[in-house]
Amino acid sequence: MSRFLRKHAWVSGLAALLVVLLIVTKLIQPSFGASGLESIARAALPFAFATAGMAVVVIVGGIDLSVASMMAVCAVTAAVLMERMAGIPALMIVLSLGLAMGLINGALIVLTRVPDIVVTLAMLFVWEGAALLILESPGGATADWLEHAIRGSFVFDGLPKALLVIALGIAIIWLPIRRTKLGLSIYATGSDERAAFRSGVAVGRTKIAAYAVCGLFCAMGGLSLAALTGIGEPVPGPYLMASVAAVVLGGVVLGGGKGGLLGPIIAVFILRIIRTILTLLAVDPNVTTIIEGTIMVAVVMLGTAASLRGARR
Amino acid sequence: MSAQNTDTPLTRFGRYLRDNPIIPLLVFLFLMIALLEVLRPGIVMPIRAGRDGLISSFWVGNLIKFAIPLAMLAACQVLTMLTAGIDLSVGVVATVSAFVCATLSAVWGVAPAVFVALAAALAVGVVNGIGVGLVRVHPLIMTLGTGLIATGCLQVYQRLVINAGTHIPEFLAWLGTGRTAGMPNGLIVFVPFALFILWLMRYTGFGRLLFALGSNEHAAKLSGVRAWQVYLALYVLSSLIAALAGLLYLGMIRQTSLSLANPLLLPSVAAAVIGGTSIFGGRGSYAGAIVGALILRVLDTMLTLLQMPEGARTALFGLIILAVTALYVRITGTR
Amino acid sequence: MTNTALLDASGVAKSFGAVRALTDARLTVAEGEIVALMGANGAGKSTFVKIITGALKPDAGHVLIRGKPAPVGSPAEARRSGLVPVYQEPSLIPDLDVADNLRLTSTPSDPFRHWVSELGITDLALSDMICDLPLATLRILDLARALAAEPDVLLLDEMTAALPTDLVDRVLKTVRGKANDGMGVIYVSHRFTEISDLCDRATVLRDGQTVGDLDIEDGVEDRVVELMLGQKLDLGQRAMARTTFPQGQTPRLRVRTLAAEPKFSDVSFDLYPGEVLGVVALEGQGQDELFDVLAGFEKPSAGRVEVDGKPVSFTHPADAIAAGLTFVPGNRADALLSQRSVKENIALPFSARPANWGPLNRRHERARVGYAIEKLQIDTRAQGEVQRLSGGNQQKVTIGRWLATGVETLLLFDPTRGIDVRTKRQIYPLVRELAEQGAAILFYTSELEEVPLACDRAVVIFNGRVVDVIDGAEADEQTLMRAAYGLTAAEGAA
Amino acid sequence: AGGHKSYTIGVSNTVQGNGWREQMICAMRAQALVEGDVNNIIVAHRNTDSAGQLEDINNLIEAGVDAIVLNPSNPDALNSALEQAMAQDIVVVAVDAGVTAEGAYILSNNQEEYAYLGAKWLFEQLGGKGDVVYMRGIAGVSADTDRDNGFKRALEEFPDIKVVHEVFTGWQQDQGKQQMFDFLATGIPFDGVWTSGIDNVIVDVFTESGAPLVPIVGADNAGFVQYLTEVDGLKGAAVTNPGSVGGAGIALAVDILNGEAPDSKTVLVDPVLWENTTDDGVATISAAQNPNLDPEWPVSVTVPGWTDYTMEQIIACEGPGEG
Ligand SMILES: Nc1ncnc2c1ncn2[C@@H]1O[C@H](COP(=O)(O)OP(=O)(O)OP(=O)(O)O)[C@@H](O)[C@H]1O
Ligand SMILES: Nc1ncnc2c1ncn2[C@@H]1O[C@H](COP(=O)(O)OP(=O)(O)OP(=O)(O)O)[C@@H](O)[C@H]1O
Ligand SMILES: [Mg+2]
Ligand SMILES: [Mg+2]
Repeated sequence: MSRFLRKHAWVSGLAALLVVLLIVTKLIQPSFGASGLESIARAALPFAFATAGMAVVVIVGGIDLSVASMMAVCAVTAAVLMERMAGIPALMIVLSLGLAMGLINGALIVLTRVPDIVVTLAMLFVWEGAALLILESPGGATADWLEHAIRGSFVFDGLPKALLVIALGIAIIWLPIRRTKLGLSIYATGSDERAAFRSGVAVGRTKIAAYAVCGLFCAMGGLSLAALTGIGEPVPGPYLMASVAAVVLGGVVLGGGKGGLLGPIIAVFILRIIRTILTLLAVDPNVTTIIEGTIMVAVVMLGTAASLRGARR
Repeated sequence: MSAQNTDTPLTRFGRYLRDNPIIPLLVFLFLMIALLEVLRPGIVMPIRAGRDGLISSFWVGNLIKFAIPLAMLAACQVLTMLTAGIDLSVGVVATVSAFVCATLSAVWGVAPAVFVALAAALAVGVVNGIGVGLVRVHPLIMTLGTGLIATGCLQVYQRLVINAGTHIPEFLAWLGTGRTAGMPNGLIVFVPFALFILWLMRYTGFGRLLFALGSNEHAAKLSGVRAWQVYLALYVLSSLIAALAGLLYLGMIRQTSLSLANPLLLPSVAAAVIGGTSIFGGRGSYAGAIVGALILRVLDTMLTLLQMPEGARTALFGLIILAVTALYVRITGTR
Repeated sequence: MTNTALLDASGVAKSFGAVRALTDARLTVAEGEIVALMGANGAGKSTFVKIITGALKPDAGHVLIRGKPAPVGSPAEARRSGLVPVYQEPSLIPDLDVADNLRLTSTPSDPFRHWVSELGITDLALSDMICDLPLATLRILDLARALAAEPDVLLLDEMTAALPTDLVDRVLKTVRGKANDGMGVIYVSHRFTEISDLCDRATVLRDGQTVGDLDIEDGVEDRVVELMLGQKLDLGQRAMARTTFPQGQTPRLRVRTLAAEPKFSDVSFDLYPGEVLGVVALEGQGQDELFDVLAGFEKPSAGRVEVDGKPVSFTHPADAIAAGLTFVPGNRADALLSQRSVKENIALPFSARPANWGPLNRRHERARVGYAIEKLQIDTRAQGEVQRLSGGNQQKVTIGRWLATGVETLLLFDPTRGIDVRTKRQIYPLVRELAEQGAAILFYTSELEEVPLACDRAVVIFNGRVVDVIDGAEADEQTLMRAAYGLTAAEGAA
Repeated sequence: AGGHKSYTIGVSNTVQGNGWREQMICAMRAQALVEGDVNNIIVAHRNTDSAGQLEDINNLIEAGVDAIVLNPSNPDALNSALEQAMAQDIVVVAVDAGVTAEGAYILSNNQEEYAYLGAKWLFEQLGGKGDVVYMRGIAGVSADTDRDNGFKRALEEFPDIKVVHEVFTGWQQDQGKQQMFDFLATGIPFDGVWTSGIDNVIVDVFTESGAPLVPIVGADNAGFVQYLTEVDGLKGAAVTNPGSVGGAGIALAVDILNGEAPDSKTVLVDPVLWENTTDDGVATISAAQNPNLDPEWPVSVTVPGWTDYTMEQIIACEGPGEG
């Protein structure tokens, strides 16, 4: 048990923080309940998928600056397609599009040997441009069932469908990978690329796969944007910096090899709920920016300090 | 030992390029300028320009003028990246210093305004340095956080000075918009600045330590380096450079805005990495970053002048950046 | 033994830019044969091993397995062809636990566990994270993993360099046993004792070329060294001139009841200027932590350290350096700026303090660095980046740094790890020379036979305590070995 | 009417750090302060997309506001949250741009008209014939699309006008300035410039490079309006696009809460054009000018007939329950 806690200290700490924040919210606004949870879960939807994608590439030792742009491409594609054809095939097309974009990112990184950050910085513009070419201005429409899939609660109040979508989406993709050799290779490559190569890992293919998974998550993020707004917007939202922040907050080490997806997802919820609290408190929005920045830095500072003390082995 | 003279001239040339990575970058730059001249004859050398005769705006001068603030912010990225860090607060710091300077100049006069602008930057730098050096927060998060905090502070501050008016100090306007012999006056600041950075990186103990920390912090510690001192100095320096760039930019644009220099952030990172600086630390070149900044600016011009849908323009921008770096990596064999 | 060559590599060439690491390397191994691959630092041994096992692509050459061309395009392919290496650096993934590292290479865990305990590691759990394990254990795990893969040919690159004596014996015994079962072994090492104990044949590389192939028999050492170096070398200067110490003198370093629980609990000794004090200990007796404490990396939990009679306490290695204590760590990866030049690596301490952040004194730097390079004969062909030097030359750079800076008290932790004979023979006199110039030197080595060559006295650490102090004159290997195993202590107690 | 009610009003806005939006927010606060019935204003004001605005609106609903005044990022994207708000009897007023949610009130600047008015003036100024530069805002953003429609409408009426350069400034001063320098450098001649609000830096480009000035259309930003009176040889027009429409939105929301809802759900505030080529025009501009104002702020700080605050109050930028 203590071993478990030590190994998962960071994630457990985050989960505890989340619970505390939920209680604080309830104290500030006694009427906060199922609908509040539901709206937080819905708000977290695109962030969660962007963060999951980012986390996977950070674990493999890279970074993907093009997540927000890929989400925009997928959102507009979904909106354009669903206006014209049945929802399910459109959904499939969007998911494969995300996968394909991720594959392209990964392949370019491996083939050109240009560092990840440069390739994805360039692809940020390429995908952003692609989104504008697909849809010049906001428009299109999404299937109704897609909107309903993320609205309301599942079975009982207090279990938002959006939360379920996040859990399922990530579990279906990540858990199988995590269990196979690919997952192991992803961690190995991120931890020490040379040692991984010498252990027989196909380093290049592993990286490409990780970026493809990231693309797939971005497709889900784009779909959730389309589902939330009912249209497609070709301008990338603020998901890049937010996902990097959540990934680091969630205990995934930039540089690779460490961490999982649970921590970052909890971090996403923490960041969302902080915004809710600040709105409920009617804090001046300029001050809100200051507080958000401070909290982000403070949490990481505290965590770093705590883990430094813990690491005195 | 092993014979060197059996190499073919081609491999020797390849090695020469690898040891002087700035050369292929310069070649790219000139190729792009040549392409621009082909696309828009007369733009580079204004032999005939305008319906009303010769326009004094000399394109090369403008190119350099707009590249200067970008190249200065790229210096922040190069220096921090040497230590495997990054400074994402520079755009905001530049904006803050410009905004504070312009608004306070109208109230208190120029000298105090410049002083306060630099002090604000100093504060951000100290916080960054403490966070990264002492508390060991990842620089990306730390500077992202302080950038957010500084933005919030700027917003709060601007509510206090809505009716204060603005004043752009004359010497900044002169530096930012004036020309001497066709070249922008900003070079008067920039040339010494660039020489200082190049000298700092190559010929000082501090520069050595930046490379050392980025290569292997443990080894530096072993040699008696107290890393936090270096980080503190580094992030303070980075913020001060950003503030300086912000002041220059204020003189150039002659207009305050709450997001004046923020759009320069991503390009400053791009300029540094195009110039051959590794975000993983231990390798970097400021000369490369300067050429990187020029390349980005030429690219801007090229795309502005091409008539095509905005989407295609944006996508092309990304593709060209990728192609340039990929070719560069191929030629020099570095990454 | 049959005559089928299990592995036959020939004509192998490889250049890194201007550096020609291999020009014409050859090697054969038959079933059940143990072949030593020998050569001076930088001769190309590791490069050859990497090429055979697919970690590097050769510019030219063939690898035949049982007479047929073998696919060895990548480490995974080589593994499938029956070639399993243990590289000089641990090739385990630091952020995964042991079990996951096994899964990654599809290594069955039962034979792995068998080999781990056979090799003398008893306290290993499969859930241990690799990054928490000491270097010596990692070497053993690497070997156990390779053995569990049931290779046809096992390639060991300086496998024993970082191992303490007791583990080395286990390794040699195990490898011999496997060879008797028919496995072919390629064994890279700089230690002649191991090679004459273990190997059947030696293939010698010089400047990237195979220059000889000799059967191991009495007196072959001289011949090998001659081939390796292309010249004769005077071996076996055993006894050194010894200085005697004025008893009343203040010790440079006085350590009293020093402890860093739970690693070591009671260490006391005096180190005088002009003295080389050996530290004799088996793996994991607390010597790593002792050096860390003295170098300012860790805080002691109890005890006292005095430098020149004044009590000191360190919060950072910089404090230790200010007090004149400089440290060469055992793991060279910890000490090197791998992407930077030899010069920058050696000159690093010059700019450590803020007072020296200004302009470099380049003349002074060039002189000092040049002095260190020359003293240690560092092969600087690939000096642009230290990571391109061969392992032995990298090791020399870590020592050269303090040679250039000047030393008062030098803490040397296994400085001859992976260094070839010639350089070793240069390092002992160098250490003595430094001592004669007034330096005080604390010298831990994993090779016991080095102790009498370099040290005036030796403290023996067992189970975290100093159990004995042995005078250099009486320190033959036998005595040292018994002491290291705690035998003298037991006798003393009895 | 009532006078002793106590409303809480929520505000949602998705662009931060732009003078126009800052003025809008200040106008909202000032108007809320002078409305006696409002005792609290919650402002959600940040840079985000439609999904982020949905989050903010949902948070405002959670906070139990009586009315939501928003500057929508997109007319169609917010329906889910807005419908939920109206289902809970929260009054919804969209300012600056419209929303399509059934039952929401819209009080917006007419962006299409804004572009049409300025473009028409420019083309007339050129005598119906010539080459112009068209400097837009951000690609893919609703306001830019609306303005483009207006510009195109004017263009159709003047077949001899040709657009020689079309570019997106991203509503960034520095970007616009660099682009104009580039246009001058190409040597391709043009006779007029239409800008989407990045205006005074364009004038600077001409004066700094010594190029002869051409007619320029901008917005009523303090800096540009000042240039219209000061810069020698500058012929230009400012089209009003008051950020204070936000204040009007608050006033409308309070009226509705007090049971004084207007008949029509949509109120369009039509822009006015101030030009400096006639004496009347110069007089209007001089009256409107305010050199002390932040140069990015529109000079039209009030919307006559709607807002009640004073200049001091909007500049103080403080709402009830704040500060
Ligand atoms: N990546 C590289 N780039 C450049 N030079 C290299 C590289 N790797 C090895 N070399 C050079 O190749 C030569 C042979 O190196 P190698 O590591 O094979 O030597 P070695 O025989 O293993 O030496 P040691 O006994 O010191 O381990 C050395 O001169 C080394 O500097
Ligand atoms: N997969 C790889 N791709 C590119 N370069 C590699 C690869 N593997 C090893 N190298 C390079 O080969 C060089 C030598 O490798 P390594 O660090 O293993 O030294 P080594 O020669 O084995 O050391 P030693 O001499 O101690 O045995 C290094 O510069 C390393 O960067
Ligand atoms: Mg070797
Ligand atoms: Mg080697």
